[in-house]
Amino acid sequence: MAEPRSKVVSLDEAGRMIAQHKVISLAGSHSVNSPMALIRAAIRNGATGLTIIPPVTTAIAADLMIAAGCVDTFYLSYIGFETLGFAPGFRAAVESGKLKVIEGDEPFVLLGTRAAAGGWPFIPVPAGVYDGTDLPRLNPLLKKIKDPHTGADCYAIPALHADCCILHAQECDELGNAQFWGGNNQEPDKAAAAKTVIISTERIVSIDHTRKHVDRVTLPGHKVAAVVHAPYGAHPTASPGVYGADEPHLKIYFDAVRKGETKSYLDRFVAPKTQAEYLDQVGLETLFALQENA
Amino acid sequence: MAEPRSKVVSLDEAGRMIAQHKVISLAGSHSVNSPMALIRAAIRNGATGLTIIPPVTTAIAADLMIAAGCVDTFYLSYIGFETLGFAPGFRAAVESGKLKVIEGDEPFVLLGTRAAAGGWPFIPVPAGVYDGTDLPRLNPLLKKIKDPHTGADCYAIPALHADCCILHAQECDELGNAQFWGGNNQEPDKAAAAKTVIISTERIVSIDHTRKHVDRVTLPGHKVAAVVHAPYGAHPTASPGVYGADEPHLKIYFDAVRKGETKSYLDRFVAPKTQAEYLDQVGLETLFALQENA
Amino acid sequence: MAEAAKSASNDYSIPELMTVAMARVLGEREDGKLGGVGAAAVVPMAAARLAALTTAPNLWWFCGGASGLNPTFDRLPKSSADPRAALGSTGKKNMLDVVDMGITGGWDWGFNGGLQIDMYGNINMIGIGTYPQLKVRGPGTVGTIWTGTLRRPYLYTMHHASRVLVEKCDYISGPGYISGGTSRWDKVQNTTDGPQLLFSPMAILDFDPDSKRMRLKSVHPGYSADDVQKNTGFELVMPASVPMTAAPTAEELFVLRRHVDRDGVLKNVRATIG
Amino acid sequence: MAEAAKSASNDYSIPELMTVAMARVLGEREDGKLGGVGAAAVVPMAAARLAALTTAPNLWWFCGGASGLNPTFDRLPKSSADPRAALGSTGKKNMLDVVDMGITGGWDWGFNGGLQIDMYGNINMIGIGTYPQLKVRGPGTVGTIWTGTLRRPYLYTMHHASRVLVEKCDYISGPGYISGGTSRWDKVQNTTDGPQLLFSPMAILDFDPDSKRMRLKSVHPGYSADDVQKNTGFELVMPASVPMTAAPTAEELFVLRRHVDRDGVLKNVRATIG
Repeated sequence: MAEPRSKVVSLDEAGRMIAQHKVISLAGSHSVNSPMALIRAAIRNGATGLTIIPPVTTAIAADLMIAAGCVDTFYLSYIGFETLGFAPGFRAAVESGKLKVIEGDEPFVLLGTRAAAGGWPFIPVPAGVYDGTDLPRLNPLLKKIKDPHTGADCYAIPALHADCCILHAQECDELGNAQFWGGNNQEPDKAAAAKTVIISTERIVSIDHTRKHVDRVTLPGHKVAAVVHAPYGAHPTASPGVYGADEPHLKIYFDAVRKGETKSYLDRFVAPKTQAEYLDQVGLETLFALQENA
Repeated sequence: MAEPRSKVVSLDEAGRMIAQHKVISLAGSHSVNSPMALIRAAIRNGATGLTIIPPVTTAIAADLMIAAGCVDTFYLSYIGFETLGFAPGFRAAVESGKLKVIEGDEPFVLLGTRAAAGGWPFIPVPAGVYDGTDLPRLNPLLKKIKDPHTGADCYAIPALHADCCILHAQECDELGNAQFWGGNNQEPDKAAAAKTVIISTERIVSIDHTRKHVDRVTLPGHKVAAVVHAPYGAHPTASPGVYGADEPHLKIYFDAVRKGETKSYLDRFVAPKTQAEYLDQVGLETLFALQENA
Repeated sequence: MAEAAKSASNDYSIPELMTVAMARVLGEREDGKLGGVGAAAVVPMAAARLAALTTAPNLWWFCGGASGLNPTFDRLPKSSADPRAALGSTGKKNMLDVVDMGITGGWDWGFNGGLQIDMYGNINMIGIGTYPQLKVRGPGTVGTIWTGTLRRPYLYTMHHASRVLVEKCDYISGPGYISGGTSRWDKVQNTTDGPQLLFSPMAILDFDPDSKRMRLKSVHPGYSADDVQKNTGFELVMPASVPMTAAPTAEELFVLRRHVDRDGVLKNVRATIG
Repeated sequence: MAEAAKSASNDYSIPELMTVAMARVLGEREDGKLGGVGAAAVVPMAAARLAALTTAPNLWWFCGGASGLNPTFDRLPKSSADPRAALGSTGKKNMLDVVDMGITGGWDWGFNGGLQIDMYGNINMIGIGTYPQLKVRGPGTVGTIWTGTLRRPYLYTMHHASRVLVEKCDYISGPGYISGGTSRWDKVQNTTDGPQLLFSPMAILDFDPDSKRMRLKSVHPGYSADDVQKNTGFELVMPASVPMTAAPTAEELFVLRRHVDRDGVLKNVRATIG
């Protein structure tokens, strides 16, 4: 009797897979649970000309790809470093005219993803949600239509499909059945809205472990193309229940990009080919200390 | 320091509240987790002229209300007693012209509920989903429109709003924070699509218990108007993890209604004013035995 | 009129034979693919579980109602909505996920039945007679619409009779080949293949590649091609020779009764002829 | 140019004062109601937690980012997205729930800030300058649009300066009173009330009932009405007399520092003037 096929691949192989796609989506929130190891692997493997569909709030995950010059088009809801300030890579790229921004927001990005996940061409929202703001003027994808049942005006938010969705899980088995701890559950729709899904995980668990903890399985693996074992794979963002965000590291990134020294950051932290080499750069003592803030 | 206000009311009071509404929605599936105690209380309190928005599959929950003469209009996806056969109350009411049926199906009822939950006037689905079937012809609420972004044909499924949603929980605290075990998670959208929510529960738990098991809380209580303590409140349907469906009882119901003896069933099982009196009618030995099939 | 379908052997019941036949097809065609069974679908549910244990170790299967993916029960519940049908799952799908996958074409395979099934594999769950005051009010179409969007729909019925297998459905709630030939693809999503097979208590049927009319593929032991035609409400496409459906092997029955259906539920599922 | 906002007393910091002021308002106006704070919102997050412990025991509050309802942390995280911000919650809301409630008008109250806030309480998170190559590219509008749909929006800023409090926003991403008077209700859902108050490091402001122009309501200890006007980019409506914002009581500070912010995060939150 044949055993189920494993989907586990190396980080480098996953980076090659991601770099072959053009429209990339990701989940996580702010500085929590971003698929940073996968992002670094994609940059190393020459990802270029990307369109990024981020979660409704993002920070270094998208900003690093922008600062590294991989991104042409960005679906914006919110990008920022909270107390540190504005996202430096994003801001420089927009202000110098290098990045095309789709002026979205929380409902635009979230419902566009939901529409794609559902196979719906768009989602209509009452006109009163957007009238009174400049968003319809700045975002031509918000089209005014009429509700065929009542005649009322509404705006159609189009489906936002991705080629490849990249996610970081706390636990995942070799078939791609994944658990995301914490956060606000954008992962399932992001995965459903993409043609293929690639997951990095703190821990690869047995299928029996998945069955035992099925109530915590966020995403069944049938659509997952690859699983990568990447301990600390969300670093420098937080991995809920495993480690907290590395605020000093975020500041190192922030300062480097703001001062135009992106290359030195990339050389030091993105160039290492394996997750182990990256973690050596960060330092194990630092990493272990972050566990106290999980 | 004031304590949070309890929402716990008697079963009879909940029945009066439900009977004041016209459009009632409910969740559960087939013969699992139907809010039967609340339904019996609503019938006793003179609920009449109701429109019912059921889950995508239902059995005795909707059929009893129809057989008791409470229902004018029914949003249909599926109603049946699986191995026993067609729903006898529903079938008789339709075949005699007494019940108006909106010829829906799984996507119509589920997405109509999702649209109402989201505040969206409708959800568009690609025309290819319904073309080739008789549903658009039989259901005028499925309106053909064009996707404003691509010009493609689609059908608009209108939002299905309810006045009152009734649900049966396995655990719920006095603020209405509820856990539904098992099933396919139609409860949150049903609740969000209704103006008010009434919950019966196997067990009323402390708020500390809710905090401890927050990962299992399906529905936060902020929209819940009333909580009723109703042990075996899903009987004769199953309460996942607590007891199985009472198949012999379902057959008693099925046979009674099919033979035109609905009144004798109502007198015996719906007339008892308290849940304790109802459970006496059923018999504690029967009830305890059902725990083995949970 | 209707009588219980009789097995040709004391070794197995007709629902057991159907289960094994379905499981073999899942192994041949669907290993590694994702599909599901609806509610009130005890035979396909048993077949998917058996296939996962034997012929299709990479099968992804969804047990509707209870909502588990790849459950590992060994006591077959009578209904897939029974919470015990989700035992040992590797995940679950909410109802919204199910509908999403229906609309996006995410399901590779699935089983559907109907009040009526016609010669082109169309399904009717709406009713019989003139709408709205139907002579026979069907239970509602629930997810039968997905025969139009899932890639390879499989049909089944537990009642092989002329009133079920009709020339033309009174209403279509699940599209098969519509009016035959290429007519399906004028209407439904053209990435899908249309009904593959029909499993009944008497036979396995498929569809003629060009006309898309229903064709006899194999007859279960104890019945003849003529028996099948007599209990079918339209003329079947008849191959020159019709083989017998292979009876379940001892090994298949062993796994089925030890690891899928320890309580013998499939011995008592109602299957009728006529 | 910008300098740290200075507390008039060594007993409390300006962010602590703002927290207490917000918590009092939640107690007076929102007990029993449902609302939320976004991410990057440490002061409103502390205020909601403090209110739930003191003035508003029936408050329902959502901690955005971490997604917990009614969390019971006692070590205030620096970000509401920090998973520890969900500690001891009674439930959670997925991002889709949040958007659903935004569109349906399910939120009673909420806090929002902006890159610019104008004299009619409109918010700009888009940027400053000519689109698309903005002089200052804002972080994006995220959920500021909900100031149009939630019933009672509260505004806050940690930077009281003429560049933040502007006569007219370069772009509107969150609608306040639009161009004043009744103009809001020509555009947005008419079941909502528009911005209630603005909390800043210098003052609490409200809106004139008719013109809907921003009005000074109280000045924090250590600052004068004139100081506030000098650091505001438009002419404020000035009542005949402007009271002092009541300083936090010893009891409020005790609960805040023992049960909300044991690590003293609010002592180091950046609040600036000018």
